[in-house]
Amino acid sequence: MKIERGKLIETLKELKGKGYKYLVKIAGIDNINSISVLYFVRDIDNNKEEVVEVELDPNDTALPSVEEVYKAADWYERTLYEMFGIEIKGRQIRRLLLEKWNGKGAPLRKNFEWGAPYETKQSKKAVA
Amino acid sequence: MLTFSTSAIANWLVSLLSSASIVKQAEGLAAYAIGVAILIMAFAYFLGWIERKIIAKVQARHGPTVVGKYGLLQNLADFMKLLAKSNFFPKSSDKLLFAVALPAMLALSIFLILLLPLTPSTGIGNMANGLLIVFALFAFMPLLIFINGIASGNKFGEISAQRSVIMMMSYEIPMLIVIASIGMLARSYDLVNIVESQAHIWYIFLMPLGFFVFFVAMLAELERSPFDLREADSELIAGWLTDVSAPYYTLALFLDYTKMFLGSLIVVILFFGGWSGYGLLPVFWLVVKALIFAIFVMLLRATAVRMKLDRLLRLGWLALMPLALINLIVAYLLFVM
Amino acid sequence: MLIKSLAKTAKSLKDPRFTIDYPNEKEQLSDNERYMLRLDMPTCISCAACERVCPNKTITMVDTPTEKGVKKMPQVGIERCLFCGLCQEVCPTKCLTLTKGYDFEAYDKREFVKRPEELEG
Amino acid sequence: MTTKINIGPIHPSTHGVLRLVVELDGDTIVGVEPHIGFLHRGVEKLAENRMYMQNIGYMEKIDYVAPMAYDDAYVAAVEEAMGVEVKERAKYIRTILLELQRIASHLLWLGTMANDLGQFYTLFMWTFRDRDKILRLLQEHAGARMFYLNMRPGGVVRDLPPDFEENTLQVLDYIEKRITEYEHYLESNQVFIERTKGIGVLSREMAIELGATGPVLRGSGVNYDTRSNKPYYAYSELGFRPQVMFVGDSFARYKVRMLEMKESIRIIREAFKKIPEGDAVGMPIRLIMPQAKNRIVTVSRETPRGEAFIYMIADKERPYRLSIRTPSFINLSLIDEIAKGSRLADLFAILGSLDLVMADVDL
Repeated sequence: MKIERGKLIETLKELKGKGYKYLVKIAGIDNINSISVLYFVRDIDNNKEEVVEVELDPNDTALPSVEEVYKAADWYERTLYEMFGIEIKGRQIRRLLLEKWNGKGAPLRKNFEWGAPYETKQSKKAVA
Repeated sequence: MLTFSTSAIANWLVSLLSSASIVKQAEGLAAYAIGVAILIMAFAYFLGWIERKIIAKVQARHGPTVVGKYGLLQNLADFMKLLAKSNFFPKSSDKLLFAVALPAMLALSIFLILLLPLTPSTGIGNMANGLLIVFALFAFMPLLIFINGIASGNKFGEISAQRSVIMMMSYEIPMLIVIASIGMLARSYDLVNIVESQAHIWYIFLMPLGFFVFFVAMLAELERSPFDLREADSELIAGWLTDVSAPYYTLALFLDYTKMFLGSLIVVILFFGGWSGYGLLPVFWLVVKALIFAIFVMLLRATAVRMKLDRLLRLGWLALMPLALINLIVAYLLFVM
Repeated sequence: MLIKSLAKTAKSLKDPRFTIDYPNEKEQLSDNERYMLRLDMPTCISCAACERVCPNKTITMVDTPTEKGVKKMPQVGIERCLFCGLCQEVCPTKCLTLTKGYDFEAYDKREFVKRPEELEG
Repeated sequence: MTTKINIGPIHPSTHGVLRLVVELDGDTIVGVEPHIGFLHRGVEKLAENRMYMQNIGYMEKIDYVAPMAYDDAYVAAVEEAMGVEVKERAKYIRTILLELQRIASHLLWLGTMANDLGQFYTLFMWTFRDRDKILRLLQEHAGARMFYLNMRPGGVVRDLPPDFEENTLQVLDYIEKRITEYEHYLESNQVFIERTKGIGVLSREMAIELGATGPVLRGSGVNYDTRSNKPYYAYSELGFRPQVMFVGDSFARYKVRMLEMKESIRIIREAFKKIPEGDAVGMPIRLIMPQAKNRIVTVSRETPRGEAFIYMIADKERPYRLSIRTPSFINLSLIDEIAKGSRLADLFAILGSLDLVMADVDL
């Protein structure tokens, strides 16, 4: 199910009302021309699944936070933020996996540059 | 404060000793002290080895095998390794107290062993109030742990120190009540009298309840599982020993087994008839009984799941306390009246 | 109560040990174990299939003098090896195989980079 | 006044590199904030840069306690992308091996949980010994103790060894006896009951809301198991029943895993009765540079820790995008909710009952 960014919260709320109470995963995909974010939700009692897809422009990737609908979204949104550089509006967000990471860009985007190996104190010493 | 209290006690003891009759000559005292020191060292060393081997056997492992025959020298090798490391105190620690507390604890436990009568004729503790003095001094142990924990300036040490004091509140009073009932049965607080009054029947058969209470309290005092809350390795890393560096850690290990020796000696003297036994030297029987008790405690360590602090408090006040009182009353009604 | 568990602990004192005294005893291994690599140099046809399939880029083809002149043969950096066995499966002449030898050690990390000659035998 | 203490990243009972910042009010926990990422390897990114079969070794290392579960989940995704059917005998073999792996993983968990509760490694060593027997069986088949790499699209790398059935049934008898023994051993210990019952309660609603998976979800009374709800392999033929407890505390989670082990043993025995003859060997390595049939693939597999969910976009040579939802990751995010209000010592009982593997959390 593909929807507009603006209708995300509304749709998810509607789905949750229908019984899709369980959030399985939020996954981001870099399609080069666009970035899509997938919300996998599940109705545990009736064993049904639904996918909600939001397509975003790579340069304008702000998304509303769905934490108010699904509490489980918290950590997924944080990984989304640091892996895809997708800004989550409406909540304070902190890095989760790469807490002290001083690289540039979003690692899971296709245009991510690997760059030079990360320099540590030891490696600097070894060079000198 | 610490040095003050120990010196005050020392003065008090000296005044007591001067009235004691058995050991009069200083030379005899020194010889005795050396003998006991060797005994303590040997016991602590082999207890360490036995614990490693027994727990390994319970867990279907080998235990130490490489250094020495049956890994007998493994502990020595470990001690050497630990002693070879540098000693330092963390920045946030109170260096004086931190440096003093652990050696003081070791000194205290060795001193307590010296006070106990190992045979009918030896022991400095052959005095009218031996039992009370031993436990008065023993009560300093949790306090020293508290001092060490707070002085280490580590949060885990701090929590451990708090636990130490809370634990003391839970088990100390029931233990003292049991001691009172022992004094009542023997009609004396003299340790030699207590042992001799058990010549016909051991106190464990007269007061099984009292023994249970005393045993639980002793486990808590010795930091043995399931009451090793202060050192709780899966919770507090090493509790009050978290910031202790290697040479001090050897002290701590040595202290652990010295305390174990002390605890088993006390239990044997109070409940298992001390040195009484047939043939052989009296010390032999005492040590064998202590060893059996120590092995039992080790098996318990391999079995038990650690108790929680609030549960221990409840156990202390709602189970041990009434049991100790019942024990006192029953013992009075049955054996004294 | 705790007594029951304690009895179980005491009973387990007579259980046999399951650990082995390692350097003296060794494990029995089945034939399809995947440990140290072995190269049969005469049958190697220098196809570099192993180099391409290696997920960790552990295998590199290096010039090796043989009886028939200098040929490219796989050199393995054992310290990065996953022991996944893909090279073994992909090898067309079955000259690169994983053997049962699981105890290898070195003082220097560089000794773990095995030349084709070292892999043989 | 509250104090903050730092548990980890180096701590005896965080099972790896987990850092918890715990806010304490006296001895009561006010809040727990997990800091993760110490073991982050970027598996998803690595997978995008390697060919399909090269990835399989990396997938196993996501969860080093039950590597075959991820091995299987990834290969299943590749199979679906290629449109390959799993051979009938291979289905049974996979079921047997995966259930053996589950027992091995749960045994390791049982030991570490007792350890977290303050037992001195005894149960840990015992369960380790029993787990070793299972690893031995898997080693016989796959050729490695831990990282098997025995799944191939369409089947397994080689058929079971000739005496596998006999040995397995023997080991299962042994383990069944042992599990019952351990159950008595722990449950006759009053202190163990006190430390797990009523500790770290997760209600049914919260479990669903927060997305708990696996035994944690089932311990809270939700009857959801991928093996029965989206049956794969031979599970539906073997009459698999999910194990559910309704209380939601640490003890319920413990009990669910114990029951699961028994259920696994039953299933394996059943599978040996029904296993068909025939070919079970999957494709050899070099055929697998697939002609993608389905571009978008979703696969759910029940690993010992919970549901692993793989979303894959298949490209010609390598996955275009491989997104994995690991069970430990989401189970760890519950910790704040569960641990709030309990004592510091309970935190470790709760952590133990969640069965976390840090590599699984950080991916």
